[in-house]
Amino acid sequence: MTPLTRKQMAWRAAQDLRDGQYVNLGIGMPTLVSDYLPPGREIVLHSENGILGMGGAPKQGEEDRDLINAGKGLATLLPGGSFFHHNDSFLMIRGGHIDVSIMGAYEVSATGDLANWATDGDTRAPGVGGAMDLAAGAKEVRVLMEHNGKDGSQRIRQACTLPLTGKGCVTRIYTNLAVLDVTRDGIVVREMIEGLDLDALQKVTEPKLVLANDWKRIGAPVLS
Amino acid sequence: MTPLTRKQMAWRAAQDLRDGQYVNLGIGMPTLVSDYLPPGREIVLHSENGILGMGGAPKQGEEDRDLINAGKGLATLLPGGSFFHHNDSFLMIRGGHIDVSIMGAYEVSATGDLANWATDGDTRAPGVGGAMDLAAGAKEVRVLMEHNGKDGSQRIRQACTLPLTGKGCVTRIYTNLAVLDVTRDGIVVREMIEGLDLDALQKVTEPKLVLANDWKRIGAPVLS
Amino acid sequence: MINKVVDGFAAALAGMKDGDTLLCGGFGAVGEAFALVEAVIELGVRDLTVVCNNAGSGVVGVAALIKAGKARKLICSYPRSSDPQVIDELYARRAIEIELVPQGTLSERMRAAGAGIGGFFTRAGADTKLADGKELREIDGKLYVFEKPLPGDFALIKAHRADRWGNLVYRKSARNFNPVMAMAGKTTVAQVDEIVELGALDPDAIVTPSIFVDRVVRTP
Amino acid sequence: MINKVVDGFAAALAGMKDGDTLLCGGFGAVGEAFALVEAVIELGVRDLTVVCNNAGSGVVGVAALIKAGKARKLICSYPRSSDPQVIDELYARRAIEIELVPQGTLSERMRAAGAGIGGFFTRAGADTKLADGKELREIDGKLYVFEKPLPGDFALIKAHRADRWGNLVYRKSARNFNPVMAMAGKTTVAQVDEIVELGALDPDAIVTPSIFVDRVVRTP
Repeated sequence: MTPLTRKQMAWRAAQDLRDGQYVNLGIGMPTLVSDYLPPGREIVLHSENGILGMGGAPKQGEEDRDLINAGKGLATLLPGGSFFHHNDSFLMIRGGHIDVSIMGAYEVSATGDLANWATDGDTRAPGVGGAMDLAAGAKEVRVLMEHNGKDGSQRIRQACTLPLTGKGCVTRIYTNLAVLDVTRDGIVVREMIEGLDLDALQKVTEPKLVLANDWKRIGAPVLS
Repeated sequence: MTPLTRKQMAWRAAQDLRDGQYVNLGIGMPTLVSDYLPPGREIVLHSENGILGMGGAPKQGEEDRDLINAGKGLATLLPGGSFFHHNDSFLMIRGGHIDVSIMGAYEVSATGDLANWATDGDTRAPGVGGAMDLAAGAKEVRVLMEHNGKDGSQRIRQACTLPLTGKGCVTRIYTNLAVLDVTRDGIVVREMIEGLDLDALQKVTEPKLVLANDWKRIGAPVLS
Repeated sequence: MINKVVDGFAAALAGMKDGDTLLCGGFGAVGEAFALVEAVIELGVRDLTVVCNNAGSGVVGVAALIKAGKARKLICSYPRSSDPQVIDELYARRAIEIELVPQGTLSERMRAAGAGIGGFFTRAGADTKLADGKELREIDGKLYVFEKPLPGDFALIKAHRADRWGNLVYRKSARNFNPVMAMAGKTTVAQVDEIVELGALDPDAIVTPSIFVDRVVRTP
Repeated sequence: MINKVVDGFAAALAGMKDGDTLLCGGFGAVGEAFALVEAVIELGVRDLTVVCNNAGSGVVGVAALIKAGKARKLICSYPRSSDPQVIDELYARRAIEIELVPQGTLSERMRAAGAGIGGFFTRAGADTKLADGKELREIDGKLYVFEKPLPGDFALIKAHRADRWGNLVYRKSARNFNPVMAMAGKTTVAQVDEIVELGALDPDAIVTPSIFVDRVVRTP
């Protein structure tokens, strides 16, 4: 049993994005999703700092210091892209215009609560960025995170233990072990990696899991 | 004693506008003010439909159907002018960015209340336009109106009898007889037309008038 | 591939139903999507609520829609534009309900709907009878009135140029209410003069980014 | 004649005083008026409140101002941008107060200040501890938090081009917070790369109309 790599997790999240969707990718692992957008689909990436139609990193020699993504890395713009100010950018987010937000998380609860901005015992200044706006406003919030903490701690929880970003907003979770949906009937397992069964997944997951009738294996390609 | 013409009233209001001010002119008589802006001053006219730096009517052959003023007449744009959407236009108005609003009125009270949108017994659909936003948001609201109604009725009132547009917003009134300031001490007469004295003016004005020590005659030119 | 350009007004207006709220752009006769709005008449939908700064001029566009008896209610700031013959006649016999809203509040209520704002306090009209029955609040010594979002089922707007993603630019004062209505429409349809190649519009000068636009139709 | 172009930073910052609130544009290191913000240090004003999405990167611009001990308080959404060495050090010894605001709320509060809005309800953060002590309201079954306007005594912004009236255009993602801060500053000062002739900027493509700008200063 081999857990997915970060790139494979990003790949898996990318496969669910549909042609024509407007998608915001959070900083950190979600940014990798842009590397695996399925060919043939036009997916419009929104960046909170006032960009629609954001492309990937620039080729050497084509860098523009005035064109960065939300993680402050250099970016590019696709034909059809546009620039606008921060207020319009968050109007898009809060107003329900973003189809899918993919964010990282520390914890997600059985009812879709999201905790991804503050940890216990962090001595640095706290930062929230646009996470609460996205949690409140995106049509769908999907989370991309390791199934468990480095110390083996639970991250899919009955109830979040860390400060909330938003309540009941997460609809789907992509981890290195599984794809899970947050539903009224609880956390439903849609996909698992090769070699994993429900019992093994349940052992590392706090809330009671429900296996979907049509569950399947995640067929992620090898990505270097 | 000759009351000012509409053009002379507009001329008088124009003389108080200072270089660099952002000014909104209401529909009707206030629109005439733009014809008498003192030479040598750059006064930036704001039009509620999304224009700054509006110029006068176009020359024949230079009309553009997409460029109109608030009264729906054809207009022009000065160098330095800009177009923006309605929401930014009223952000400017409400947010205190307009230095001077000059509006017509049915009535102004001794405390600067303004009534200029609804009359008694009008059977047509009521219209308010941007008057309430201007009354609430412009740094200064000045009124340009005939001193009395056609039937001799009072228009500068102790208290307005018609539905209000805004409370305590009017600072100066230009009529065909006088220039009056609304102050904490009441209505102060700053200027009167040739041949008029305070007693005569008081007779056609409901609130008690105060004559300014430095009052003077309105020296309006003949305008055709 | 994203292609929001549709062929003809029937496709542009698909899904409109009785009782819908339509946000119709334009100030006076400028920046109104005349042909698109008139195409609504052919659909046979009724009991519409029409949001429009004026009430149409003459007998075209919004005025034609109202004259055809399709609108139950009009939300506007100034139904007295040039040649308001249609609204005057209907209003005189109380055949249409009018909700009068200060012009800035009308715009701001639509922006709030598009921006996920649950409501806001404005000074405009707080001292007046247009605030009757509304929540008032004194903030820093001044009186404000609480105003609610005004969303539309459809926004029917007019722009100058569009690309297939739905990015829009406008000409001069024909911009007016169109960008804010684009934000507030559940389905936003733009009637445009010209459709250009993707990438032809300057990304720094696009006024309505594509995310606000669902369908684009060319002026016939 | 209107000429908002001033010569040098002393003239650009004239009138700033102890305790003022400064709105500083930029997202990460892009679109920040580095030189203009650093010139504040020389003025000798203190106890400033600095509003800025991040807390500066490295030791330039806003980071330099904070490092110099001029700021009593920082209002921001994400003081953890690349290289947040200055804010981390000050925060560790509690030498600066931080008010953390969701990014969209930060922007919307400034817009409200510029727009004459007395306050608004947003869903962002309503379910979280950032809403502690704030007014909550359920609207259409969802929880909203009431947020107040955030005006600045000065807005210190960065633009690409300006004319002598103060019209501004920006380059790409360097636009970010600058236009909304321009609206919210009592005195708005724009540091620009280039000053062009009046009329040279396309009136349909001006992003910040001149009315929001008080002074323009060229990047040295």
